[in-house]
Amino acid sequence: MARIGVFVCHCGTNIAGTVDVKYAAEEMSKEKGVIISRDYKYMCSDPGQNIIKEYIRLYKLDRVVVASCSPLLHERTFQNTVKDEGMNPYLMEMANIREQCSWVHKDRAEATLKAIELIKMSVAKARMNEPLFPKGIPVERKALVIGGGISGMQAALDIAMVGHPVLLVERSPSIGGRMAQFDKTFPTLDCAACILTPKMVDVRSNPNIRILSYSEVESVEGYVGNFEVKIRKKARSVDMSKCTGCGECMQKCPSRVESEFDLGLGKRKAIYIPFPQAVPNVPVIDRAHCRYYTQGKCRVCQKVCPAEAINYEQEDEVITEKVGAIVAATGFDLSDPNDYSEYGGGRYKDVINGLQFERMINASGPTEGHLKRPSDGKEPKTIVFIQCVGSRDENLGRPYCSKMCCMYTAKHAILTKEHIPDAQVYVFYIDIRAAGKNYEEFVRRAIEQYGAIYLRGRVSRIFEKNGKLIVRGADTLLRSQVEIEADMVVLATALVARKDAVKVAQMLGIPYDQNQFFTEMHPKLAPVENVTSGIYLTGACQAPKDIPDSVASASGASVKVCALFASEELISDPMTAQVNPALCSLCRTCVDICPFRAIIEEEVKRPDGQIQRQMRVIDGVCHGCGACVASCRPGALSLKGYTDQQIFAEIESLASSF
Amino acid sequence: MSEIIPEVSKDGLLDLGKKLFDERRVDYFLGYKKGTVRFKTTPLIAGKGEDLQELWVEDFCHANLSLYLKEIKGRVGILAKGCDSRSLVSLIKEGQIKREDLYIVGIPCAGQVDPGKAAKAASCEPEEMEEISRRGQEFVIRANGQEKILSKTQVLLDKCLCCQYPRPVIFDSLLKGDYVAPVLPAARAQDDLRKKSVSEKWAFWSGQFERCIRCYACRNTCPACFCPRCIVEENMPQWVSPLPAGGDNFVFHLMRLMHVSGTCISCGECQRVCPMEIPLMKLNEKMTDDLRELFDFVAGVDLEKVLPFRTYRQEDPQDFIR
Amino acid sequence: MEAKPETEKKEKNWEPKILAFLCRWCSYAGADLTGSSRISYPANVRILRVPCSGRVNPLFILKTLRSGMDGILVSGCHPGDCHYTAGNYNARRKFAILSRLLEYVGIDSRRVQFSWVSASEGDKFAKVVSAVVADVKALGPNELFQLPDFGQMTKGPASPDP
Amino acid sequence: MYRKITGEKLKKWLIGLSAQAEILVPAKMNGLWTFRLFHNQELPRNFLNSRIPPKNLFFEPLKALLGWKAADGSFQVNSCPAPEAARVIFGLKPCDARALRLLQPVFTGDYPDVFYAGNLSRTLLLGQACRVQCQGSFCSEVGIDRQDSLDFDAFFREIPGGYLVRVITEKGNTLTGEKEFFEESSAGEWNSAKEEIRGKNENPLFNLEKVKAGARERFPDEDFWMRVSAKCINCGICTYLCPTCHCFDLCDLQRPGQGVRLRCFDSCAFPDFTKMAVHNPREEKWRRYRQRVSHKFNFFYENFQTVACVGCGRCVAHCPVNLDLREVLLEMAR
Repeated sequence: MARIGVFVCHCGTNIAGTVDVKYAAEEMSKEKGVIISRDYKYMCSDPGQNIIKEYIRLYKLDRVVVASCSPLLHERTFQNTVKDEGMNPYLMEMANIREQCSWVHKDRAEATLKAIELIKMSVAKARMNEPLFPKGIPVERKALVIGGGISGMQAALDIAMVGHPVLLVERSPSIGGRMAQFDKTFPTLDCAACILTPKMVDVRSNPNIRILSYSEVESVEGYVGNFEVKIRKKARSVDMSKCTGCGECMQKCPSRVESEFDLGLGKRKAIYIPFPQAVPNVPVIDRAHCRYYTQGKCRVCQKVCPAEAINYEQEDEVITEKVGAIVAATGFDLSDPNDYSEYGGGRYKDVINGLQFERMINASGPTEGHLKRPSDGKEPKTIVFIQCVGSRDENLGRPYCSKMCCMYTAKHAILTKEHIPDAQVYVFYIDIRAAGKNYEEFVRRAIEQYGAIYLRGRVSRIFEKNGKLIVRGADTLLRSQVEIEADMVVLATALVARKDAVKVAQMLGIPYDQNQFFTEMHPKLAPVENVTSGIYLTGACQAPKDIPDSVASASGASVKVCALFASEELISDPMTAQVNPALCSLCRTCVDICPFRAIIEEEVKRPDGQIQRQMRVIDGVCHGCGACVASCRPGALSLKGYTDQQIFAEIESLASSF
Repeated sequence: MSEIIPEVSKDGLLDLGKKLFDERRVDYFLGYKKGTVRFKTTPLIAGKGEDLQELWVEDFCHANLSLYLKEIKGRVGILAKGCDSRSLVSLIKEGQIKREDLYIVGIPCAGQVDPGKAAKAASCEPEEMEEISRRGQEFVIRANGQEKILSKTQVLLDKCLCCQYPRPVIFDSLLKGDYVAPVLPAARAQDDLRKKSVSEKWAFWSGQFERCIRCYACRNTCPACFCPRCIVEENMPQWVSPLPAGGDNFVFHLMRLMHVSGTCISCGECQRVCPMEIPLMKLNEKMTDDLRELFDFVAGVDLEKVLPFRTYRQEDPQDFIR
Repeated sequence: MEAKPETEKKEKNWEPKILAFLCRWCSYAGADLTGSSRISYPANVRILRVPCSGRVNPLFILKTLRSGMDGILVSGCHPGDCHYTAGNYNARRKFAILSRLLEYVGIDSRRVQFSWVSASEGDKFAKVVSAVVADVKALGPNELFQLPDFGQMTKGPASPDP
Repeated sequence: MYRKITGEKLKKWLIGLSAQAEILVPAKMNGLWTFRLFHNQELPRNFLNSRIPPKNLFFEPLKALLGWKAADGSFQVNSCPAPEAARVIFGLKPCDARALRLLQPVFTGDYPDVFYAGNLSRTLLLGQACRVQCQGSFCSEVGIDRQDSLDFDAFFREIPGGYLVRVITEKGNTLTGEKEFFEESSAGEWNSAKEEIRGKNENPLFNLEKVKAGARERFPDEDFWMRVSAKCINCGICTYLCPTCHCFDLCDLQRPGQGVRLRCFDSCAFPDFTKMAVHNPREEKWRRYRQRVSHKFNFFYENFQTVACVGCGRCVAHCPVNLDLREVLLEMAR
């Protein structure tokens, strides 16, 4: 039988002004299991807390009910009070007779009756309370960063700086990501490579970071602090330990292939590095195009390699790593320009997208920085930029703004004028969104200093006529039709989620939105966290983000990882769900319903030696929402602190009085 | 590519069953055999080929044999009508059985006869009926030496009148025959109770639940009830009292309904077996219609679609919420 | 001898008994805000704190009705605001079905109500409670699930013909 | 002693009796035959039997046994009074009447049950002979004469236009003695009105003595019980429709200061029926099925020298999976 002490607070006149606290305390002393019941002016004050402590000692209380203000305010206070006396803090219950009683009712009799019943509910619940103990789960202090773009690199560097080992997995042969493809960056116009390359070198030289390039994460099992990931290291056909990066092989390779990095504007060899500053500076053989692999002979690269690093027999290798946290920095793709048949749908060579423009204008790009029409190599004099191609388009089911296009189009306008001073630049826009530090000023410069002509309106059609592109659109400010004879058209295509974003999201347990961008735990207050504990988000995999935003979110995610790694154990809230396997039907509803992937199925050996499948809730991962418990039909799950018994006790205490 | 259906003739059924045992593809075979009382079959649970001798597939294959999969573990060959196959789909989705452990033989069903209903339509006692036979689109009932012609709607189980899945949704082979629904779905009788006032509904159901004797046959015969121990019998904590009193019976039936919601395929076994003849299917049908209307969910027709209470859509209806 | 039948007591000054299940993050905090804003509402409601509306098993509602409560309110975070991301969405599905079933078996849907109240909607909480109390008052006592009258039960055999 | 009465007069007689007693007669409610208060309606001819056995009118499915009150430090228990009000049930069948007699020693033995005894003594049992064999029944095999019985106060046999009555007890004699309604009849007339049961079994299904012996012998044969119970679905239909099953559970309902103790039916078919703190001796289905059959044909016979089955056939007719007790008995008798 429980020994309950009830402590009714006056809160000055806040409660006592409306509730007859003395009467309430007296009434409570008649309740089953209540050993002592008394009132006091300020229960939360030191003397008030001392009364509770003294009574616990004096009456050997094993449950305490404090009737005062909202538990959201003082639950922690009184938990600590009873803890000081050696009582488990979860044996303390509160009754909210201020915010939810004395402050909202005027009639003294009604308020007193309600207060008594609220306290009765808490007493009934307290009787059912059991001591709860926080559990520690071990944390493997090693992080996995998926994606070697600017965001992933920043995250890896930040985590490594604190001293934790990091695995940086990149799908392509080199880290660097989208930023490596850019020429200059807005709004400062400093060269992307100049600021990116040192970072890549930092990553490479950091002893805590292990780069797994040309690799992909295949599966993720486990939970926060204890993930087991399988990573496929794709066969490079080049021995990384031997290759010196001299580049001889690439020079001699006879196969020329369209370069993915240059988006089809230039060529590369079948053995290649995507770009000169690649990290690691070790080439990869593209087996689909290599003569040795396709025709069985050639072996030129092997012959010329002074380090004997070419290994045609190399195979994919799958490695298993244990990590405590995972940062997803998988980036974005560009929408397909062929979405718009009215813009040629890919038929006109001189209609390119913004990233192709970047490559073209980049000094190390396919045209060595010269703007040339892809069709005939001539220098374009009239260039039309069209913004919002594929963004803000309900018809395509893509209502969102890609955020960067306004800025990079302004940058392109400026760069065009710097390269070809007598060129004329037109920009079709819907709205200019330049809400960033020095962004608006940058756009103004493009217009005012560089003379780019901004036309507010949509382009309805592009067609070819006499070797020129006729751009027909509306200028909605002048309310007139415009037709421009252009040499080249640049489409600011939308930033979209990676094609395989859903697959990655499902593997990692990340929810995704209707645009397949990853959803953060809370859009404002937990922007880099994810519902699955131990998995963090950064960069453009969440939504279109520019470089500063990506870097900032990467550092944010890193702090979260480091906070998790701050101790060897993760101390979990004890109010978690638990399974009674004897009642479980293994229907797995809980697994589907749990937003945190906290419930797993495992095999256990019974005393009779038989293997039995059963469900288990992982304490550190469970957030204690109880959705699984409410969905468990046989009642095999219970939520500590909010068990069915406790809730029933509260309901029944009302049924018997009221 | 046209679908190749492995068909089996009625004579071939026995051989198929034996073959399944011989080839060790199944540990059990679930079928029907002739019943010991008129107008009934009884489940046949065969553990070896020889047990199959009495296998019988005619009218009166009422039972939804999938209910035995709660108990019988291992690989099972099973006869399934269209509706029964939907139960199998539900059970697979609920993780209770594995598709690869089943060998499903679909059987044609032109609607199952409800002898009690037929007797009422023929205004006689069930004991007085000597024969129920099909004649074209109608039925002939012989009772007390007289013959009466009844329509399908007067004789078949209510659930069969709105059958939309006469052909099993999953199977390994099909028994030769016509897989057509007995009556067009449009012939489905509307439940007038739905149009009545709340107090009339209460009057109706309190009268019905008052009679419930809590034999739990509705639950035990239900393939969708598969918990190792039902919370109805739980007493720590007690969800509902075991007393056969009106209010508690009410709670019991609503609990049962909430628990089978999404799994229940309206096989109608609960109503068929109810010794007090409580029209339980009215509730199931209402719930089934609500699930379809609210969540676009139909139980037991799709192995892929997530069960309705394991998922949500942001745009789910919420007009009932303040 | 025996206490008077309950119905007699109820006719005079009957006040409905209402139990509210509030999620601790939004609606419970909202109810606290009602208090700190000193907005008053009828005293008929008793509050039971749950971590999330998703914790509210639909069977709790049946249990509460059977326990003789006249009305029930379940309140959680607005869609999209759930602290646990989806608890309210999961709950909403179950309640949608339960609500319709209850109506079908003759329990007026005004007796079991649902609301979304955020932590900043102290005024809304007061309005919701007032509305629920008014609705249940209009419906009258929960005769449907009355606890057995002990006095009557012990008197003698029940008539076979009710 | 034999009497006879016309249908019209029987109705009038019952109307007269309803001034002094509660009259229950067969009537259909929600499509099911049951015994209901007599509302002066025509009495059904060819009535077969009620779905729920009339046992429930003597041993109720839900019954308050006592109530208690605790107010201001005092504690008071109120036992429920034994039922006394006079009652007449017309239309009872020989099988169900036999069942009521079978249960008498159970409820009036070492621990007398005032409610059962009271219900029995306050009720005038008026039987009605069967004319049709009920679905699934095997009454004659367990020694019941469908056209004659001594388990009533008076036994009625339908004849064209009315009934012949065999008066059995003194109470029956007094009540049927009113010349205004009843005429005298004779044993000869009674015997000649005996008719063939429609749909009856041509030959006895089994020999009861062999069944009893088989029940003892088969008890340890686990394979047998597993086999015969394989299709059982653990519902309580057979026990709750049985005129002789009498297992019950006790349940207290409490509120502050008061409470009531109730008795409700329970079923040995339910897995939890024998659940104890750490052990359930009848966890497996076959044990429960064995228990039910053995109780009726073995243990009850040991205790009370009669089998606890009257062959009414309800369990056979209404078993959801047609698990036929007759087949099991037949096999036991082999």
